[in-house]
Amino acid sequence: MVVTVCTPVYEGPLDALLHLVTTHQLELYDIPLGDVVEAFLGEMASSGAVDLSALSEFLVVLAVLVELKSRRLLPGPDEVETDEELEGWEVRDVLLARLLECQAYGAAGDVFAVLAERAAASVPRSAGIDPTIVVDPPDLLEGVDAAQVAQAYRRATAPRPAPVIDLAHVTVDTLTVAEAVSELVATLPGAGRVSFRSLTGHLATRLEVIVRFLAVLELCKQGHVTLDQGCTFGDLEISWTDHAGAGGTGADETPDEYEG
Amino acid sequence: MPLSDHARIIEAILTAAVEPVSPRLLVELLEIPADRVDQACDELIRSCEEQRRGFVVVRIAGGLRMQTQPDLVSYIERFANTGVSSRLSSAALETLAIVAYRQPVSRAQIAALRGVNVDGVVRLLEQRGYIAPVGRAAGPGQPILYATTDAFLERLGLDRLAQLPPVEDLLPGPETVSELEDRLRPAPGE
Amino acid sequence: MPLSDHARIIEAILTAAVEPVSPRLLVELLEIPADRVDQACDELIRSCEEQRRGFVVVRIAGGLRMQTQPDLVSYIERFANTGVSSRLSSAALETLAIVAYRQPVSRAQIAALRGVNVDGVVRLLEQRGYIAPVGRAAGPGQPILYATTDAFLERLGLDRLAQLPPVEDLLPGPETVSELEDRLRPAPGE
Repeated sequence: MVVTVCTPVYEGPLDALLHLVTTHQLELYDIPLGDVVEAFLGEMASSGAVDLSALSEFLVVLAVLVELKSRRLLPGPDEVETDEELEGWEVRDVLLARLLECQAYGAAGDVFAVLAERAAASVPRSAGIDPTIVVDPPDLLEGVDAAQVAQAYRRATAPRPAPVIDLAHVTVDTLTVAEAVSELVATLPGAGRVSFRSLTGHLATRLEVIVRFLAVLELCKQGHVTLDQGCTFGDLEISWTDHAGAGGTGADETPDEYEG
Repeated sequence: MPLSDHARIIEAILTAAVEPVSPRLLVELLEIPADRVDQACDELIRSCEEQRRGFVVVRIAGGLRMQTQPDLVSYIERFANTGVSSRLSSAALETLAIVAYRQPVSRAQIAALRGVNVDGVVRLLEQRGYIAPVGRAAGPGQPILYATTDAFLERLGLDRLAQLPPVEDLLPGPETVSELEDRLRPAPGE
Repeated sequence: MPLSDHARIIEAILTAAVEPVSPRLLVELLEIPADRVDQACDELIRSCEEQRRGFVVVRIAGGLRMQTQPDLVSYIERFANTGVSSRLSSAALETLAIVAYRQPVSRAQIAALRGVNVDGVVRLLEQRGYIAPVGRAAGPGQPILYATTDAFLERLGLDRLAQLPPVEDLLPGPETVSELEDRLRPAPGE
């Protein structure tokens, strides 16, 4: 599998890209690595099976590219201008501080080990309240019977309830999604491209519109319609695609029952 | 007068002990003859009295034990009751129920079921003698396994665990189900 | 010198206690002001030393505890037949140190410092009860934040976190610092 990438400054096989970059014929700054990854993922997806050798080769190439690019982004020792050198030292200072902090925690771990060992030389009193006293702390189980214990067990092991939404205040529309689906199946075939707005313009409540929308999505999921939206928040164009179903109403063409 | 070496070793052992310690074991541990152990014990008992310690060392069947001063029992009682309401919280009861039905069970297993840390509750139940450690699980960390005690059965008036109601009987009754249904159904007329 | 009334009541309570007893609880039980409780505790701690008792009274994890004299550990080990309590690995200790000094801290923050995945270590420390989740960070993903627990203090024999050595004292010496600096500097000619 030859992976080809397409970027603003380069189009071609991936390994050739690496060669061009390492021989300074291409400026790595100008190549968005995200595009390269997406191109590869696209190839993977279209080729179906996972090609492990291509995948590992890609990872190696990309790792090299990432390293090269990050080196270019962080001022390195090879091309030094005063500002860049200073910046480089700042980066190293941060790294040094982190290393020192790590060593300090390592030393703290050693201190902890000593403290823990010292503490372990002493055994805490654990006998508790003398059995002879039989202090009568109020019997916590007073008034509790076996049935209550069983109830408690059920409570404890019951699947934790999902938050309950009380729907008592909601006026449920008479039309269900399943009914809306059958309504659309009756009207859409032969109607050509229908805009969602025109389809729902006569409806009074938002809930009714939503029910139609869910019905359209359901039909789309089942492959009976295609949806097309020009732009974000643009109107939705619905086209019936079931050529066989254009005239027929046979049971085999009827969309699956909506189970939602 | 400060304690002698032998007396303070015995006191240390009694501090760590949960059960009475037999004089024979003390002879073995201190590697001194029985009569010297006896002397050291006498010294220790006397010292606690003279020093007006908060505890006493007593000879009881089976050996020596360190226990709280009898005249301070009222404080111990109050201590035993602090911060504990006189009834089991529902959290504690649920934990106890899990131990009853799933025993032997580890703290981590209870916590996984209840979804919260149960250390405090388990300690309370153990202190009250309703549950007790019965061993360790084989898995990583070898967690302590807990089971209910005879005291638990007694309090519930049960003879044996098998008398606990089977939990399958506890599925919600029909009235609960229809109540749930009602809440999902729109009110008539709306 | 015999114990004062307050000191012996506290000693009695510690004899019956199974975990550190907070001074606040003692104030409540003895019905005396906090400073008098403090005095009585000091008296008790001193008395155990002077009398060469077999136990010591220590301030630990914010409370008071009665425990065996550390120098008698060999007898206690033989008595309790306890091996060395399981040691923590250096990775676990270092992670514990990061949590102790930087708490509350997320797993990702610990991992960034240690430079490796720390999920397993964090889970182990949480299982042992040395660290516990204390909340969530505000940032993206709202990672769980961890802090050390009282069990951690008890394991280390500390009364409070402030007793840990300041992290500045643990920084490596100047020669180590310059060595590290050298390793970060690019080799000449590169």
